[in-house]
Amino acid sequence: MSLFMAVGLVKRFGGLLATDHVDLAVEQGEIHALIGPNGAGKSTLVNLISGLLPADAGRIVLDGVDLTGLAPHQRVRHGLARCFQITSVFRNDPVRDNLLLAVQAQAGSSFHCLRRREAETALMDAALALADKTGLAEVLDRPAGVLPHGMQKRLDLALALAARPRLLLLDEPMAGMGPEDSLQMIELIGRLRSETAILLIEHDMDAVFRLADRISVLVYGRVLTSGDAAHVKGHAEVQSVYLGTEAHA
Amino acid sequence: MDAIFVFEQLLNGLGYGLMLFLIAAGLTLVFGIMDTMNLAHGSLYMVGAYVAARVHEASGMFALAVLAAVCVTVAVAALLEVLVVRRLYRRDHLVQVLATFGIILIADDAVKAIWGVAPLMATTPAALAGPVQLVDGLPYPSYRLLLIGAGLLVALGLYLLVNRTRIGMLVRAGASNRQMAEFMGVRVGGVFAFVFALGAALAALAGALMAPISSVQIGMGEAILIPALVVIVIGGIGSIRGAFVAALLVGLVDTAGRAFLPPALRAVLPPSVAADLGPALAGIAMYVLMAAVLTLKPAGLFPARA
Amino acid sequence: MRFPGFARRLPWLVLASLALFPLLAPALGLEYYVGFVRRLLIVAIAASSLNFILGYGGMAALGHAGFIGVGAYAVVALVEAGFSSAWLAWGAALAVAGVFAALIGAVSLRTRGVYFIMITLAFAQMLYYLAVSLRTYGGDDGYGLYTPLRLGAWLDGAHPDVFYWVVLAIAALVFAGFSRVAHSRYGHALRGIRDNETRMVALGYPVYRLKLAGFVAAGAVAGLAGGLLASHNAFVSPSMMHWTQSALLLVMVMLGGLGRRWGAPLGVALWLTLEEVLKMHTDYWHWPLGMLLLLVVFHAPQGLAALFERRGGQEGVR
Amino acid sequence: MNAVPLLRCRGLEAGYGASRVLFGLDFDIRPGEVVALLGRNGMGKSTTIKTLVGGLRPQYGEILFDGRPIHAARADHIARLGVAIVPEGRQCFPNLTVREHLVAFAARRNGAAEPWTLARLYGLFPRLAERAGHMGNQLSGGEQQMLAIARALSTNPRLLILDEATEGLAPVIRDEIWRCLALLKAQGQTTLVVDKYVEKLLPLADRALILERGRIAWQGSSAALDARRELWSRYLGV
Amino acid sequence: ADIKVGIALDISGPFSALGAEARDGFELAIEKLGGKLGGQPAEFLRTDFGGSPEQANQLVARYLQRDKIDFFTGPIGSNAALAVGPALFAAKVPYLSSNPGPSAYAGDKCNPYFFAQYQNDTYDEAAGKVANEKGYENVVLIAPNYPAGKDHLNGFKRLYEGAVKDEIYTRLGQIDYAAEIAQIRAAKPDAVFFFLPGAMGINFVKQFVGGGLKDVPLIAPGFSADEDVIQAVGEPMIGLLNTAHWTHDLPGEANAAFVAAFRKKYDGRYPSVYAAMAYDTLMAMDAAVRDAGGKADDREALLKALKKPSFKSVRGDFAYGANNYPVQNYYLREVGKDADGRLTNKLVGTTLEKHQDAYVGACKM
Ligand SMILES: Nc1ncnc2c1ncn2[C@@H]1O[C@H](COP(=O)(O)OP(=O)(O)OP(=O)(O)O)[C@@H](O)[C@H]1O
Ligand SMILES: Nc1ncnc2c1ncn2[C@@H]1O[C@H](COP(=O)(O)OP(=O)(O)OP(=O)(O)O)[C@@H](O)[C@H]1O
Ligand SMILES: [Mg+2]
Ligand SMILES: [Mg+2]
Repeated sequence: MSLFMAVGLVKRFGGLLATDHVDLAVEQGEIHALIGPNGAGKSTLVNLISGLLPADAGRIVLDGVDLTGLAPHQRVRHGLARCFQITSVFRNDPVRDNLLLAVQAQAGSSFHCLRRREAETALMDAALALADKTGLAEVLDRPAGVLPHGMQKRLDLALALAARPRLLLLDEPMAGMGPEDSLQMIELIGRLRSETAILLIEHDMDAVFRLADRISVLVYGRVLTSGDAAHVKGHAEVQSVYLGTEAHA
Repeated sequence: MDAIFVFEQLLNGLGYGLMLFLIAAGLTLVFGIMDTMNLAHGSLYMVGAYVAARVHEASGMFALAVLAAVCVTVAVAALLEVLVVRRLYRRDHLVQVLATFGIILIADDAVKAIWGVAPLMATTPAALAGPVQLVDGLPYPSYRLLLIGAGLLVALGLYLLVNRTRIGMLVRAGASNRQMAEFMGVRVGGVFAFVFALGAALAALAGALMAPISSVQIGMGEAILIPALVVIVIGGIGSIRGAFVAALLVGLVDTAGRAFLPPALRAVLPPSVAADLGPALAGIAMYVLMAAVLTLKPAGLFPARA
Repeated sequence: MRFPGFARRLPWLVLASLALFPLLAPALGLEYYVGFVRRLLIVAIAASSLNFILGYGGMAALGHAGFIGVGAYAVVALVEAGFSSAWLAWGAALAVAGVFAALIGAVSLRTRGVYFIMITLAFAQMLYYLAVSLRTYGGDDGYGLYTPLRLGAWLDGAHPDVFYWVVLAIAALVFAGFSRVAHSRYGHALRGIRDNETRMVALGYPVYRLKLAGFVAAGAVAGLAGGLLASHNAFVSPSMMHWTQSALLLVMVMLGGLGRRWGAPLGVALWLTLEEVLKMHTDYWHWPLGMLLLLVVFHAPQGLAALFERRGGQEGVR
Repeated sequence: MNAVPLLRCRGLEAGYGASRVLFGLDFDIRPGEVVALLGRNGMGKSTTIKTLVGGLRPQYGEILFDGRPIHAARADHIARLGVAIVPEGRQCFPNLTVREHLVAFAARRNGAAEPWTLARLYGLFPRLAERAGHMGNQLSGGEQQMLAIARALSTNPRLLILDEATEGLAPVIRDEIWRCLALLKAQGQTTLVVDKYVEKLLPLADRALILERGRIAWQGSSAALDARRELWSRYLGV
Repeated sequence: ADIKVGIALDISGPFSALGAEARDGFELAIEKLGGKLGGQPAEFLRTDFGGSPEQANQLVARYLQRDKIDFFTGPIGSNAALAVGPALFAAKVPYLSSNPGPSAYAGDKCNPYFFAQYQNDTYDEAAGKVANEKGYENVVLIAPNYPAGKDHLNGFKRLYEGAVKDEIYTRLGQIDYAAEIAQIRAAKPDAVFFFLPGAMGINFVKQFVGGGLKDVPLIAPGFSADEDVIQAVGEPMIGLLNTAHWTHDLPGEANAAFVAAFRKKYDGRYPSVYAAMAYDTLMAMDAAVRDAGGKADDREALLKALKKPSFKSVRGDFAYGANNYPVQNYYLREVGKDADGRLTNKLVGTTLEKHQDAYVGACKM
């Protein structure tokens, strides 16, 4: 059985069928890319999986546990973490506090209200470890909002990693990055393969073809085809609706 | 309870609703569209009512009184805009609450100093003083018909202005992302000043028109502020259509609560309980309605910014 | 501040001078101000609770006076039923207001922003009109507590100002408690929600429950303040839960400085003192207060506490 | 090609608060020209653009548009002179419909033979026509990007400035954008472009500027840059 | 030391109009008394408390603890009176109400230190009698939904002998009365009795007349038809019947002098009950201090003197009942125009003679 399965997911916005009975499976240790034209419903799908949007129909199963009825934060508890298409960090707080907040979410209850958090060394250690892993150790004291864009994206990823996800949802992690930062990000994501399965949305075909084990193409809310890079590149319809000249790149 | 009575109460509900809309109109514009929480809207309403009452008394001409109220209030508002409000557009709602609460305090004292604390006389224009027979056995205050007409006109005008004209689009653009609007060539400062003045004019119009059927006194602005805000919030902030529907809804629910709830309760409950419960429930009908709507639709009936 | 040691000792200094005040007051001819400071402390308790949810949690509640009123009427209900223990009454005030806050919060916290402001206002207005029409407790005329509540044991009658010290102790506890919580896991989570709620959800926080917990705590503490206020005034009336009272509380908190440790007490002290002084000298005592608000908005937008606290000493204000 | 530059920057310095980001930029954009503004992340491209359109007041230096100084002018004034921008991060208006985005700011000012009308914009991005009634915040990321481009075009600008306008767009749409820019160039549209797809941009551009830590590290014709790959790896991280 | 009088003024807040009337009455009296009480130098402390009972409480604490007052008076609202009473009584400071006469202080909570001008419901009792005399066989009653509103309607019903067709309770602070007016129209009563203080009354009367019910007579207690309301509503007030224990055209030397002085000082304006009572309150203090031998600290003597007022009241003769509430006459007034065409209340006749309130029985004093 697959690590993750979405079965028959449906989402309507008024008259618009944004997600049209989508079935999707992600295997253990796999980087699964999701591509498709703008407005095909990729971000919507991620929102449905992470629970930020309620689905109209369908089921979501992670590791044999049915997450369908659960609230977003409960899904995180079950190992489903995500990043945002638009970087979403705590802009006024230093990177350290950002990481602490993320770590704290997983470390037991957040209703503790008498012990000073500064005194909790375990939290701090976990935050520092996370910073090391994502290359943020040098900027721990800088407010997140003034970091260069690439760093912010990395912080966004670090926040998601704090949940020790089994499936990580990445919505355009390369957005707004120059070639250099993109390369670093690709490398970082590649390293994560050993820890977690990843569902990756990206319009940067370089990144997709380099990272993805399997690619699904979403068009008008439905999965058009699924397969490896060669299959997708060679698929005529994918070429015409999405890849254009990139197919030959 | 006969049909005429029910019909009359229905009409009363609609009339009250339109009255509320008239009062809320300027607030919808400034708060809903420009996203600026102006508690001092009530103060502008008060200034409008005072000026109208005074001019009407001195000149005997109601139209002149309304005109003067609008002009004076717009002038006051312009001053207010330049001195204070202009610097509030970019701040968050709470800061706007704080500053405009300060303006209320100042305005109330200023009105007290100018006109004294005693309520002012505001008479109904002679031509509209009496009732008209709508149908047989149903006299209806002709002045209220004027209010209903004004409410409808203002609703229509606002709807067209905000949703159908370019200036409406520019205001909305400027309110949601000021800098981008400026990048698109919008003189946001000017547009906002214009809209604020328009809001003030609507407040003054409402004040002047309401004066003959209500009490012109200090604090009248605060008294209408809450119902006006309730209307806007039920409708969904930023939606003229929402405010209009909500105003009618509040008017109907409130009137129905007052007219039909006490007798209905008397029919089913012991008299002593009914006598206590009926008016109490009717009194909070508006708030119950709001809580219910927001529970089901947390962003109002017609959420403008989803 | 340049003297960190001084900054650390400041709360104790303030506490000590407040504790000594009733003993010194007669000599200085300031007896009346003992009562005044007592009221100030009670209002500061309520304001601190609002500061907690608004400043740290970003929940702009415009119905806080409602909880104060619930607390006060809980005391009235117990007195009417024949109880006379102050601790019981105040405990009830805390608990009943907490229950109301749980019910109201459970509904209100589904909304955000201005909708939240307005729905909390709506509930407070319902409570207000309920109190106005409650005949048993005097309705609009209010309810007088003709015999003071008993503190029990040796406390009663030990000194005319025992009640003052009790209030001071409670205020100090509440104040220290909120400061403490602000630095705990819970306090950090609350601030995270204020700054970026969606992200907090995606991090796995039970955001709704966290907010509700804060709202209930704040409501309960406001209720406690209401209970104390009932004892202080020996009188309870619906006017204490009128919406303008909620607005005033908000104004005082913002005047002092949102989300700042000293914000609430500073704002309360300044506002009430000014009110007291201005009223003595002129009938037109509202407009200077109005001007003060404008001044703060434009020249001290972080509130007064920000002017005193050392830079960066803020506890995360947006 | 006309000798009078449409835009002229001299000694331009700008920054945020106390921190200076741009140091003495000198460059011209002549009418009809397409200029590529290149550089790694954080080198000051967006800051330059923000300063040009009046979103940031320069600390020193002057900017002339069509011979008139605009460095002290307000953003809306500059926009009405005919400068349109597709900003970083799209910045669509959440409370305007797609259609309203395209008619609210529309103007005809560059005297082009074939001005951008609503119909033509919908022709360029059929997706927007399908979503005409949606609010700005009810669009997918890519749709918002299309809308931002179309919105800028709707003003028929004399100078069009694109900051990462192909960001988040599907490859086919990116191709479409490049085709469209080429078309515009053929019609004489003056354009300043920031984009990370340098290979696609250079064939289109007449000239290129490379920013390095807020200074112009290199400028010259795009053909010259195309030939000097060492500049690419040194300044662009490619 | 000077005799100190603490006056709580309602200059802002919900009762500001009435508070201003009372202030004018106080000022006139202070002027008349030359700043003295019973010939002794006196200090009159005046502070606005904004109509809030909590603030009144504060103010009284300050008057008692800091200023150590000898007399207290001033607030307009019953709620303020009830809020400040206990502290004053405990401090043995006579509280001469210049307006409210709450039933609690008339009955089981009566206190030797409290002196009233009238009991709240006596106006309504008089109005009920008027309705009988006018031959109204059925009436509709309307009041705001709070206990005081109910008290007033009960007061009316106490002496009224006809049928009550409907009792309508409205929201406190209501603006629109169309629904209630429709109900009244449907009920077709002989008359309508309303107790709607302040803005509510103004709104109601304006809308009532505008709604075509001009021919249905309105009866009200004097509070709902005093100068403030008359001047705010204007013509629609004409013919409105109301009851009070004083009117400005009540015969009597003291009253004539007061009204003349008041009109002279305040550009021709007629005094309202609130102004008259405020004036009378200070006159009562003046007489009491004189009768007590020029001293205010002998509270026993002072109370005795207060209880047997020796001054000429503007309302004519009266005496205090066992509960310190007056036994006095109540008059019917009708709104009309005076010789100069100014709208005002005119005395019609005496409705109740030497009337005592209904609560005195519960007072054990
Ligand atoms: N609002 C701001 N306040 C302070 N510093 C800023 C701000 N915006 C940008 N900066 C800083 O200015 C420098 C230049 O940023 P700019 O956005 O102009 O770079 P860019 O070349 O457009 O990079 P990118 O490719 O990431 O968009 C960066 O170091 C950045 O951190
Ligand atoms: N809140 C909403 N209300 C109405 N329609 C919406 C809403 N959110 C998204 N849509 C529509 O649903 C469709 C799918 O949007 P989605 O954001 O999932 O696309 P996407 O595949 O992520 O595209 P992109 O690659 O451009 O980001 C779009 O056509 C969009 O207009
Ligand atoms: Mg997307
Ligand atoms: Mg940039």
